[in-house]
Amino acid sequence: MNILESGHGELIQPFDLDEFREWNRTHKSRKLTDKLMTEAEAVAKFVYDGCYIGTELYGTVRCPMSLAREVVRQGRKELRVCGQGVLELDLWLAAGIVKKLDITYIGLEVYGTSSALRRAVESGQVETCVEWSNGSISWRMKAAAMGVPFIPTRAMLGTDMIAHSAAKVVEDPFTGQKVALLPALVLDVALIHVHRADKYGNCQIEGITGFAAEMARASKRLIVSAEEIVPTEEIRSSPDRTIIPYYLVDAVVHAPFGSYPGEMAYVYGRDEEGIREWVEMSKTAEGAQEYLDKYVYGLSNHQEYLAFIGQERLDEMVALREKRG
Amino acid sequence: MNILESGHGELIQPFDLDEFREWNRTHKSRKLTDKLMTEAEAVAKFVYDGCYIGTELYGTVRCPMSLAREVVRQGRKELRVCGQGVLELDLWLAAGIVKKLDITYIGLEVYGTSSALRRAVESGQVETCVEWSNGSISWRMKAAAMGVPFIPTRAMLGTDMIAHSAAKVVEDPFTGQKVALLPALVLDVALIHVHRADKYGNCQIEGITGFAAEMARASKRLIVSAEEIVPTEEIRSSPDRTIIPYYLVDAVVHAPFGSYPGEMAYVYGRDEEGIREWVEMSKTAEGAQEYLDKYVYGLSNHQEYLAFIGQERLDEMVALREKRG
Amino acid sequence: MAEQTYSKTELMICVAARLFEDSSTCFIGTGIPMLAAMLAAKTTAPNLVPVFEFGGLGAILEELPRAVGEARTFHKGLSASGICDTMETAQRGFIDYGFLGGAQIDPYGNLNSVVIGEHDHPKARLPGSGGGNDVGSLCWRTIAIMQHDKRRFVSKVDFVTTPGYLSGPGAREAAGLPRNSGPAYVVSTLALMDYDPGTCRMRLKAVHPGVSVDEVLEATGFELVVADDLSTNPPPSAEELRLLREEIDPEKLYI
Amino acid sequence: MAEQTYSKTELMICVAARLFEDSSTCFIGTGIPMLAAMLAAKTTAPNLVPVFEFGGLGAILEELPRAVGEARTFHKGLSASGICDTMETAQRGFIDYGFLGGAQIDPYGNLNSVVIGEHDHPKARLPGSGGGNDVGSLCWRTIAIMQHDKRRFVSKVDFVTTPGYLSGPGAREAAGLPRNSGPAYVVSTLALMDYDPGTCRMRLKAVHPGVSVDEVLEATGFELVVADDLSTNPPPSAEELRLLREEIDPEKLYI
Repeated sequence: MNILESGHGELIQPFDLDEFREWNRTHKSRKLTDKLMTEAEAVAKFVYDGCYIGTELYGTVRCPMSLAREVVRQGRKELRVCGQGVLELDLWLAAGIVKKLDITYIGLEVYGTSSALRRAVESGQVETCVEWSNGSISWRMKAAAMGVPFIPTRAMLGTDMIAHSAAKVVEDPFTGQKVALLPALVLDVALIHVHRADKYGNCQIEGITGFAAEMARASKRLIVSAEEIVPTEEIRSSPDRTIIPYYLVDAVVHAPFGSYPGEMAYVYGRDEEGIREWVEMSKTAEGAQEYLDKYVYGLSNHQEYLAFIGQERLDEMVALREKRG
Repeated sequence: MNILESGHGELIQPFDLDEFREWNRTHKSRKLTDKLMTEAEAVAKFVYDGCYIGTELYGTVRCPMSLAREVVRQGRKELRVCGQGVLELDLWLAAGIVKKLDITYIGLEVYGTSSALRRAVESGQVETCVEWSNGSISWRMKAAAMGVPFIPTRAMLGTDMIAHSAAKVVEDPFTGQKVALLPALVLDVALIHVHRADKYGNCQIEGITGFAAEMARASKRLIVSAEEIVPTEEIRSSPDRTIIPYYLVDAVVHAPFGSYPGEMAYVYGRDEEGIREWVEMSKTAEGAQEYLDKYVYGLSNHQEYLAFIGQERLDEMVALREKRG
Repeated sequence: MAEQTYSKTELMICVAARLFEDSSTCFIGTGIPMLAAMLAAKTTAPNLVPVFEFGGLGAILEELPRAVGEARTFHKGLSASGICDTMETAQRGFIDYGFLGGAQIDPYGNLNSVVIGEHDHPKARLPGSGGGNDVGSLCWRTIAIMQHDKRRFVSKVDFVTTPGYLSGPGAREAAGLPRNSGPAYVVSTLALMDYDPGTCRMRLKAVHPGVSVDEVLEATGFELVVADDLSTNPPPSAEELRLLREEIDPEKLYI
Repeated sequence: MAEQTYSKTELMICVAARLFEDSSTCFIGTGIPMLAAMLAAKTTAPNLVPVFEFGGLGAILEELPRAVGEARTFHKGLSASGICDTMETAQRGFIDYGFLGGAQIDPYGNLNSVVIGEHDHPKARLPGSGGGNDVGSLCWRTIAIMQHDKRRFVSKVDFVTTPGYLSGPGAREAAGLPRNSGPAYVVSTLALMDYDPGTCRMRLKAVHPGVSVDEVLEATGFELVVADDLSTNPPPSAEELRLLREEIDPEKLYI
């Protein structure tokens, strides 16, 4: 199996499977213990300067916005970050707390490119951008979730993506076929927002699961926020709905409207006006700072944030939700 | 990435990813078409002599017994078969229709080893046994399901399993770690029994999913049998319960008690007496033949089989079922 | 029938919508592809199977989705899984078409959405591949939607993010990309392009109503072959416009 | 208290049950491990997390499961997924213990469940690895349950199906198997064995009541080291027997 090409992008987060196994043996209790805490407690306890961190799904869909804001509020810095993002990673970029990026897509979707990303990268504030596709970064987490050092793919090939990633191109030893090998990605911390969880961390998600299953299994620390905290009996009555089992979880945060101004399938729709406010204000560094002052630094927690948004507006979002069936 | 060891077991079913892609492009319609048919029609249409075939989950749990019996009834032969089995593969071995085995486990679990397997292998009737673990065979299907030529694992290493399989041991090019590479497995035909399906083949399963998702995605032809046929609206109201989407499916067979004498979670328990009858009779070739005459050749279809078992006994199995919650 | 006025965007949506093959699986990205898919489903491709990268498949598009993972992408869907399942479905050859965008495209259909300038010291940092590279690598055929001007239609893109035909015939296969896959069309603000099967180079297939061939060539930063059977794209029909304006985007988010 | 009679099987189950560590994750196979797990959960390991290879995790074991995939393996469980997820959970280091069986075991705890004789022309074809190889490779520690006689305790197994310590210290790591993993105990019909940490060879740790050391050595086809602190396994307690007979296996399927 010859190595035909090696990407020269930095492997921002090197990995060691046996070290990951040891971590999972010694740091992840198999016991059912109450992990309920606030955003502030969870971030203080598990998110640290320089850590390699990621969020799921992305910043307008089932996104851990209350946790993302708390990371900014607590002044965590020099984060190494993976993935795609609309609002949450954009906030972090605007707050100047991102040092390195395993980037797939950071933009505002229908509202265009991200000014915060441009400023952060073009100024050199973000030191490194290593390029991956959405599929590739998910497969990198899947490799870690499987407990193997790499996963092959037929994406990435033939383009400049390989060179600016940390992937390698090899010949498949069975057929001679060229494939890209994606190195496993183990995050230091993952933030995932779900529909419901019990206090131990058993989680259920409605609708698409994005890459929640993979990211949860690929992280050393996992902070889950949930729209609803349910009794464990509810989990036990439908064990086939458990996407994230408790032993993967370090903190469970009760965060109703945790994805706002993004959406939560079947629970609330997204707030176009709220999103456009960020789109407009983030066009300049000053505007972005003003937004952060208004919605993050100026409010001490998620409860204050929701009070500031106001129940009336939240109710409107509930009215906008997709209904089942 | 050096190849350190190559198994000398036969790659019973060689694979070609581009050929599999072409197959999926040209033989699997994206259109919603009615695929309802009987066991007899499905087996006549899609199972052929010499094909590489597999069943899920295994012979006492959510197993496609009505399809497995029909394969015997129609006299299919020289099958190349993968996987583990209790009743279903044992029936095939006893009927003398298996030529090659990618074997993981064939036995009677608590009731001991399989006499049918011993006779078939020790007599040379089964020409080849290539050895895999339950994990490995599932990962081989998962590789095909992912559309990649292989998957690494840390199982199989250091044992005689590697040598008698078609796996290879390589050095991971990222860390130097030794891993086994398992070649993708694409089945010609898969048989899977599910709780419910619509007429197009969208399938839902209750409880554990075994390797249904992987096998369904790793097969050129997929025959699904279902306890219940439901309207597509029911699928559309819970798309997150779809384990097997319709475009993977070639035939949908309505088979209530399709897993009997095995069990179906939440629907019916297994028939210990029915299983013990096979355990006893299969101890000799003559007994096995008698069983086949009684339960397979002597009955023309699944409806006759159920009538022969009798509603009273089936009702007893329903009473034995695991209840939710 | 009186002639109707329509916007460039409406025309692009209509031209793109007409490319959808009925009963095909299509990766749909945010924006114009979503509108085009809805229009196609309501006109020529009633059995279209929309696929969204984060897990939605077979949704009934009653309302316009605004993001690739939101609830409308699996509204009354046939399956709601995750991104790995979806991308692997493409990798196995089950996704027929994919829609793509980018800041730059070259004659072979290669797209750039990573940087303008040098990667490590860019003039402009763009959003990144997103699912683009996966879609361009793994779907059978792709359709790019582009603003048509010389800064975007360039002889060489600054960064090959999403593979088109790479350097030409046989290059995709040589790189390990799936056999017989590759770009099919480009829908721009000026015209519809396809690719010459012999050279794999982009070819002008049909101009938009009121656009001359010279205008297109002028706005293209490389030599654009003109197809022998060059035609003009029919303007949006009254029914297409009605569907777009009344049923698909009544809030005028895009049109 | 009057002395109670008990069967060899009941004793094995009790000796195995006492090895369960509370609040640990354990792979449970069909048969004696299931009974032992239930007994442990009702006595010394109330927070035991049973894991079954085809997807059940955290079930409440109210009734004895009869097969590794049946509904009782996820009865009121915390998760019901599939075999890949379960085996990958083990591969990531989340499964503490696994129970194993086989037709033969060697001094390093390697197990054979494939063939007696030559692989391609076997004297006896055995069932195959099943999940055995995965459990022995990927769990942190394993516990084997064996009939104790010379045909089963052999110096060299005919086919290494499930890795023990392979050829001795360092061999697992050299083969690529996970660091610091390997066999912990063997529970046989005669005794409890562990492994010498220096040599990785099997060691007699405690004989069953009424069994002499010589009997054990005589029934072992290789030199069995005797631990300095050799002891005798306590017989089943009245409560253990009551639980086994009344609550765990009232139908006497196994005992």
